[in-house]
Amino acid sequence: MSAPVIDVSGLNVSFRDSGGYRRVVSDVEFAVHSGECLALVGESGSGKSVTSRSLVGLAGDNSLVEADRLEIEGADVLRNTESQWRDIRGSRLGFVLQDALASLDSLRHVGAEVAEPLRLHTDLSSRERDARVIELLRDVGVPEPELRARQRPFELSGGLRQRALIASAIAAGPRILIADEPTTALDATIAAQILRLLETLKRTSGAMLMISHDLSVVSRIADRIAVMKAGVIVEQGDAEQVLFDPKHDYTKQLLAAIPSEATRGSRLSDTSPAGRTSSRATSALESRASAGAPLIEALGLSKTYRGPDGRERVVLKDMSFAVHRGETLGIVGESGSGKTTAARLILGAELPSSGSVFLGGVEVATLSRRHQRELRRGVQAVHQDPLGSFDPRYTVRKVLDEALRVARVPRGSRMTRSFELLDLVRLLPATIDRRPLELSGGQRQRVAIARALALDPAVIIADEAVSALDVSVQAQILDLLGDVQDAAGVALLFISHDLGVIHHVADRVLVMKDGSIVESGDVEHVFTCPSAPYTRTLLDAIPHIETARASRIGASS
Amino acid sequence: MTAAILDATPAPVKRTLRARATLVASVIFLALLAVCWAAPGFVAPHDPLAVDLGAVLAPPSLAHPLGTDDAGRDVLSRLIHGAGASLSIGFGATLVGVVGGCVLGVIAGLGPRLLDGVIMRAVDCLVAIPDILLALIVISLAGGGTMNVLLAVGVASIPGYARIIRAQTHQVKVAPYIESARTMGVSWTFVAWHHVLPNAFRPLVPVVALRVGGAIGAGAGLSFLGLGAQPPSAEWGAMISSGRNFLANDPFLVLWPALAITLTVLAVSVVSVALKRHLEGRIR
Amino acid sequence: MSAVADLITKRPSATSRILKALLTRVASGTFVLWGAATLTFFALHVPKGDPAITLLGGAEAQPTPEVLAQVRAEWGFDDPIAVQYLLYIGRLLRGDLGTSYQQRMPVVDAIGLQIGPTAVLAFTSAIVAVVLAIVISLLTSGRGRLVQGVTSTTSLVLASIPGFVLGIILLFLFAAIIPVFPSSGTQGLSRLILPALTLALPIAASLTQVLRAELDEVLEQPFIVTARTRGMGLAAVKLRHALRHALIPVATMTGFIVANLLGGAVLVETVFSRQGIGRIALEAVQKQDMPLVMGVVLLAALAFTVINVVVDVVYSFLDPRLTTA
Amino acid sequence: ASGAGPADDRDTTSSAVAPPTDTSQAAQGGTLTLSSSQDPLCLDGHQVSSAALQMLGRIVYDNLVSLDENGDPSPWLAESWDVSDDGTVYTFHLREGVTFSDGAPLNAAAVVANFDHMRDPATKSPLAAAYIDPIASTEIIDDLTLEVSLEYSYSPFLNVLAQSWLGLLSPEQIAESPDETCLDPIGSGPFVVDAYTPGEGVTFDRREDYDWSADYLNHDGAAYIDRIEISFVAEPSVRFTSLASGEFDGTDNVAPQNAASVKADESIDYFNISRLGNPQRITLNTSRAPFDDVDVRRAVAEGIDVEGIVGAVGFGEYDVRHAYLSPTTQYYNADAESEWVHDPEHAAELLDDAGWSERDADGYRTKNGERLHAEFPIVDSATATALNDLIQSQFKDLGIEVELIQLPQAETSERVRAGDFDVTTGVWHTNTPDALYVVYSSDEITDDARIGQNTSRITDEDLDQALLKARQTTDTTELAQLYAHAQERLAELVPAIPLYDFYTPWAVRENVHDALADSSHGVPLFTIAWLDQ
Ligand SMILES: Nc1ncnc2c1ncn2[C@@H]1O[C@H](COP(=O)(O)OP(=O)(O)OP(=O)(O)O)[C@@H](O)[C@H]1O
Ligand SMILES: Nc1ncnc2c1ncn2[C@@H]1O[C@H](COP(=O)(O)OP(=O)(O)OP(=O)(O)O)[C@@H](O)[C@H]1O
Ligand SMILES: [Mg+2]
Ligand SMILES: [Mg+2]
Repeated sequence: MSAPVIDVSGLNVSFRDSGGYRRVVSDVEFAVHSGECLALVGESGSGKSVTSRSLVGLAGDNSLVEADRLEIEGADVLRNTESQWRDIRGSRLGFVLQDALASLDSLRHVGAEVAEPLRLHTDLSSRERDARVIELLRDVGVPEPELRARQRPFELSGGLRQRALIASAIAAGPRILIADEPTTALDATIAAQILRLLETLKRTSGAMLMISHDLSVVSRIADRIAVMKAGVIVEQGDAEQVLFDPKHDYTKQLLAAIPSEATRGSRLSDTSPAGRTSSRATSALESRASAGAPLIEALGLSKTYRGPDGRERVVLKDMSFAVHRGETLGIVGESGSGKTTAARLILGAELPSSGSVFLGGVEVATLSRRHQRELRRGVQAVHQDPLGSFDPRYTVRKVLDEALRVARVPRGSRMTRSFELLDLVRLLPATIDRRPLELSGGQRQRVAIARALALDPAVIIADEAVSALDVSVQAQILDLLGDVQDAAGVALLFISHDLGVIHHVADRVLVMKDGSIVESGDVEHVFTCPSAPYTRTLLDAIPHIETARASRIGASS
Repeated sequence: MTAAILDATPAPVKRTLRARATLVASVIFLALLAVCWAAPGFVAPHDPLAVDLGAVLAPPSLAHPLGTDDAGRDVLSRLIHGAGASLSIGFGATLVGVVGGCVLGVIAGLGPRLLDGVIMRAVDCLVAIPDILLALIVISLAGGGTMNVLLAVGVASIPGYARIIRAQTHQVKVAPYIESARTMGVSWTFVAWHHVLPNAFRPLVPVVALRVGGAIGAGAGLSFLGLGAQPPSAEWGAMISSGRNFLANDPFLVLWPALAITLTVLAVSVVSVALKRHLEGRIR
Repeated sequence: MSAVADLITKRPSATSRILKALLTRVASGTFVLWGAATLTFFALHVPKGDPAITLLGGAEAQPTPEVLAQVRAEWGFDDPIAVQYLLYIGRLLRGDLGTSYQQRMPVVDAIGLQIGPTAVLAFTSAIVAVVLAIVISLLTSGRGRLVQGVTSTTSLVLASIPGFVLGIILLFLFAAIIPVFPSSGTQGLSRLILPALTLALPIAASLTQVLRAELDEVLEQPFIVTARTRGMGLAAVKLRHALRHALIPVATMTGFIVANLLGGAVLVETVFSRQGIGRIALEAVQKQDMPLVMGVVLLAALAFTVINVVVDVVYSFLDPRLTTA
Repeated sequence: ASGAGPADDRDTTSSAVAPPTDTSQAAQGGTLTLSSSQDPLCLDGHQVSSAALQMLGRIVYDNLVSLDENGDPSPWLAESWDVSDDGTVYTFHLREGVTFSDGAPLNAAAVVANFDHMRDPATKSPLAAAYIDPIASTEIIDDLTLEVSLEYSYSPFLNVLAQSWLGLLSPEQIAESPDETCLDPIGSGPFVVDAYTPGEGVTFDRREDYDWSADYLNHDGAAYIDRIEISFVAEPSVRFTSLASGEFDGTDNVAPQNAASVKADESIDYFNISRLGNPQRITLNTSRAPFDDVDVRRAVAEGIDVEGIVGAVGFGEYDVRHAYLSPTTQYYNADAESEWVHDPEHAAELLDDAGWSERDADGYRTKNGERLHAEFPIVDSATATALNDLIQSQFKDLGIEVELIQLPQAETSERVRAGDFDVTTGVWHTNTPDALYVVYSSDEITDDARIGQNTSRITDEDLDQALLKARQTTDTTELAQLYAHAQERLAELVPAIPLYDFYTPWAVRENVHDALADSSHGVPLFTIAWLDQ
């Protein structure tokens, strides 16, 4: 094997804090050889980005980087001066930053951004640069590159932006490409395209270091995988071995936490079930629905928005569905397909342009305001962004108290009930006096669930409730929702763009595209033999470790 | 225009010991001023109005640590008594502005669209007139004097406050936590009172604090123009104004009150910046 | 890829949209002017004694009865306020702002005589303030703590000194103790320096505070780091990428700057015995020269409105998202 | 430092500087730069009452009459005049060959046009019209002879004609472009307006063919100085520093606190002229309580420390004056002044006797439970002086509460005119003893029809008689008697408490020679001034 192009050992990175130095990367060692792709995986905050940024000398102003060895293409870069770094960056090392959507200067033309490394590292004339930019954009699969080059980032979709970013990273022909979470911010279908692009690049260019929190994503292109946890590489080896024969417990946990078809009905995390059955009052909604009517029924829902330019845009077209007691209905569809809009119509946060919402068989619009509120209390929501859904001034106690007040729980017993709810969502009682800002993402989502449960809902609408979370935390929340459903018998309307998640939780599924339902039915049926072509595209885009193995074996044999 | 000044705080620098010392010094200074405000007679060595025709423009001495002014009055005592006027104007005017601005801003922000339009158009018209002209007009109507300066500065700041508060109310009104409270079934009045208003006001606290300094400066400016404090009462701006005639004879007649104003505004700024950091540290 | 298709839909021609926006601004600007005029008119015409006497009331005045009668008739002081208002608006529509009581010339001329020096002063100060703020922010952002500490302390102090106090201190230092600059008057560059600095420094300080904070924040943005991963130096990144982003929020401070310049002019012109709108405004208010006060108010409102329209244009130039989105 | 002016010798009662006898050294040319405290906002003396016009008017305009260095009327554009025995008809014989700077000749018609312009209501004259109000008719006898008939004998007539505000404008300008007289007036004076920017300054160029300066100046031909540049600088301290630094050749209205430094400066000549007319005074409103009681007024007059006040506000530059006419004015009566006493104890007795014998918790006197309270409306201004505060403090020592009410200038004047005040300060400068009539005759009390200067609202038969008679007689001995009596009567009535002579000190640098104090106003006169070349 040739000498590694990236050779790191004993890498320590610390950040200066108020107190002193806080180490976030410890004794990391890895090497990337020409022609291979090393994937760095691990949950959020484990130090992946910091490690990769140390390789270009941009770990941060307040950072302290130490290493036994830090070599790029055989040259020691540890004690590089700023101007030496400038020579390396962009020309020998291309870097695609984690935040793809914000990594292009929104005020400049895309072309100018892509051309920047050319301007800095080559002596092409501006005409030549323009030509090269178009070429690069075409290479990374940007359609109509001449037009795109003259647009600004916000006029481009996320996928196009990611491509432009990659084009800019490889513009000056670096032999090494580092891509930090290149697919995270993207739709499944778009993400799949980007992965394919990276695969081609891996074949054509030199070495690649890819970073992701998602093992299934990297399974497709990584030759070797290093798993990081809390700043330390806990396991490193051939992709095959790490994926299918993980040695370290943490790797096993990570693999188990990926929700998918295979995990249906099983627990994703190693937490024990929150088995306590809460004494739940029957909501107004449920007592109404006792006649056998569905808890929620949407009939011909449409929603039109008037854009700022005055044009009307139909974002939801004639949507009908029903949610029954105790079941989980999943809604999937790419971004902007109207999923959230549907949820907001059900919740009454928005009035439908046409069509009607029935709760427990009663058309809500026909009721008085007070009765509407009464009935709606049976439908509660858990949103993607739990932080935004709490009044920033409120402590957990006040958050729950408000909900319990709405639920008419007498003042005296609210305290006890609050602690019960916290226990139910597996939060420590001490959490009650913290503010949302002082909680982690997973904890916040639990508070949101507890708040929803405080109102004894018959239905919980979870709109991308787990999308912002780490796989492992996501696993815990999914488990929790399952437990709650078992214990309290609530129905779930589960909205997600992640088919794996839907496959894991849902009984029935609706597939949406451009505001309409393109397919619906039993989740097994829809996901195994999809009838709509769009569903098939969606399914194809899901990264599967199993398929990866198949293709890898196919390729290697 | 005002929303921008709200953010006029320097980049968060780690709170160093020095920064804390500045804060402590500022708080102590303001506390001293507050004492001067509450009980000037207790602190001041002399009656600020006691004219001594025999000691006009006397240099500093044991009896008069900062000397005397052109009517033979003790400058230090006048400075001490002047604190009250300056602080009353600063805080009073801000209060007038905030209360007026809140009433208008909240009505516009939460009220019906039509009312919103009417109020905001009127506010637009007022915003277009520079504060000082507005204050001058108020004073030309009401006459001089501390109280009227307070009113003038306060009234002149109402349109600005009304704008920020309305904007803030609008912003909070569409916050996800408002929608989530609404969908939970919390009544609109409860939401308005318990969520919208407090959250709309909260980020304004440091801004308002910062504006107190501006109001002190504005009040002093009006007094400087001779439109402010009622003579012979001591007020810093008025002291600068009359001291200015003696800039060539005795520059300290101007420099002392100038220093007093500057230090006060500075202390207010330091405290409000600290307040802002503190609040931001807790909430986003 | 429907989402992508959405984003690329044809948009109406940019110029027609800008034109439309501009027209709306002009219309609302006109409304603001009318509103400001009306509000001040009624505020100033609260009955307070005999305006005829006010008008003739110099300290040494001793007008004869004929003169008083003439003045009352000529100015319509005996008409009901509503009639006076309608007449005023009517004249306003014809571009006639009336005649100054004190200056005995058309308000338009009186203002015309004074506007030059104030405009020069305000313009110079604005440029100085903005340039100072940009240069200092660029030099100090992302720097060591000492540099940041010194600049933020200085800017805090400067932003805290009321303008007239700063003016008097500068006047005392430079005109009396170290007489480098002439201390009064309007003509010539040397007489502009101190007043312009007096106006500019506090504004520059406030701007610096905002701009520095913005720059520091922008410098943390992923696209800046990305630019640096391409091999761009810090200085180049600040200039080519960060500055424009940081200037966008600063543009919203224009109102604050304009108000400060106009308000500051009253004090600065008084301190430095400079000719200008601020001075005559103050004098007009003190002598209850209504037509002149109204004229100055209208001028200020006009300046404010026009500058805001200009800023809107600059703004959409700085931030193309506003015009295209 | 001063050599030329009488400021060295403050006992002098001359209001003017006598013209030099030897002018052989006078050099032609140069530009004189001045700072001036006040901008009249309009250079047409007929249209304004601003004091700034006193100096500016002398530069552009000529008058019919001048006062000589002794204060007596002497020829200027009128070579001579005859007065009828009853004092009601004045016949003026005009100088020949005088032209305005637009070429219009000075003749009887031109003077008539000027009188008409002053009196035309459209001119809105706040001052000049009132000064010549007694004119009943004018008659042009021939080109250079004018007969003016008065409604009654009006002794101050010639003095008044010498005042700057009554300078003569070109009749052509009056007829053709009356709108331009403010910014670009055309007179017949030694200089012509080059450019005037209100608020900023005014420049004048020498008129080469000028040859008709006032007789008492003993000067033939044009002025020596080529150009005068005046900047308006309101700040006294700025005027002082810029004079000291040599930025300007001269300034008017030197503030008393700077006088010592100015005098100490070898390179500056300082002039402090006691002006004609009434001294600076505290006026008491005699038309309402508490100062409707003459004993209360007398108590104040005897009780307050005038010396102390004047010393503090004047920094030793002002002379205390206990008289109702300044000593430089004709018919000043020194006897009336000598009887003035400062006796706080007697003052207290007077107040006790007047019923203000009780004291309240704050130490103020009361009568029937009511506090001895006085309202003092003052002007809010950026250059406040200590005078008001000192007055308040002195009254307080007597047990009288003075409430300072700060108002915009216009409103303060309005209240004073309307009699809605108790205490005010004031001064009336005019170049005749008729100042007493203007300020203390009951005819001069403001009413709906007119504005008068009798702010104390004193109404006294005896006084009115004396002042009116004095107006209507031309007999000098009778005049002396009448004015002496009036001054004595005023000392009894105490409608006001005189403080000090009215000064407007000015200063020029030593390169400026023969800048005289104007004989009517005491302000600098540059007609024969010259600069070191
Ligand atoms: N500039 C910085 N200053 C202080 N701490 C930092 C800085 N950058 C990163 N950290 C800390 O270093 C740790 C590792 O961060 P890093 O960004 O490498 O995580 P990551 O593995 O990339 O996570 P993610 O998947 O969320 O991107 C975190 O605890 C983070 O808070
Ligand atoms: N208040 C609104 N005004 C105008 N357009 C809106 C509004 N809310 C949503 N839309 C538009 O409606 C469409 C559907 O939005 P919606 O949020 O329902 O999509 P989604 O399926 O939830 O997407 P995502 O997965 O990104 O959350 C989008 O194109 C969105 O831009
Ligand atoms: Mg990362
Ligand atoms: Mg959504």
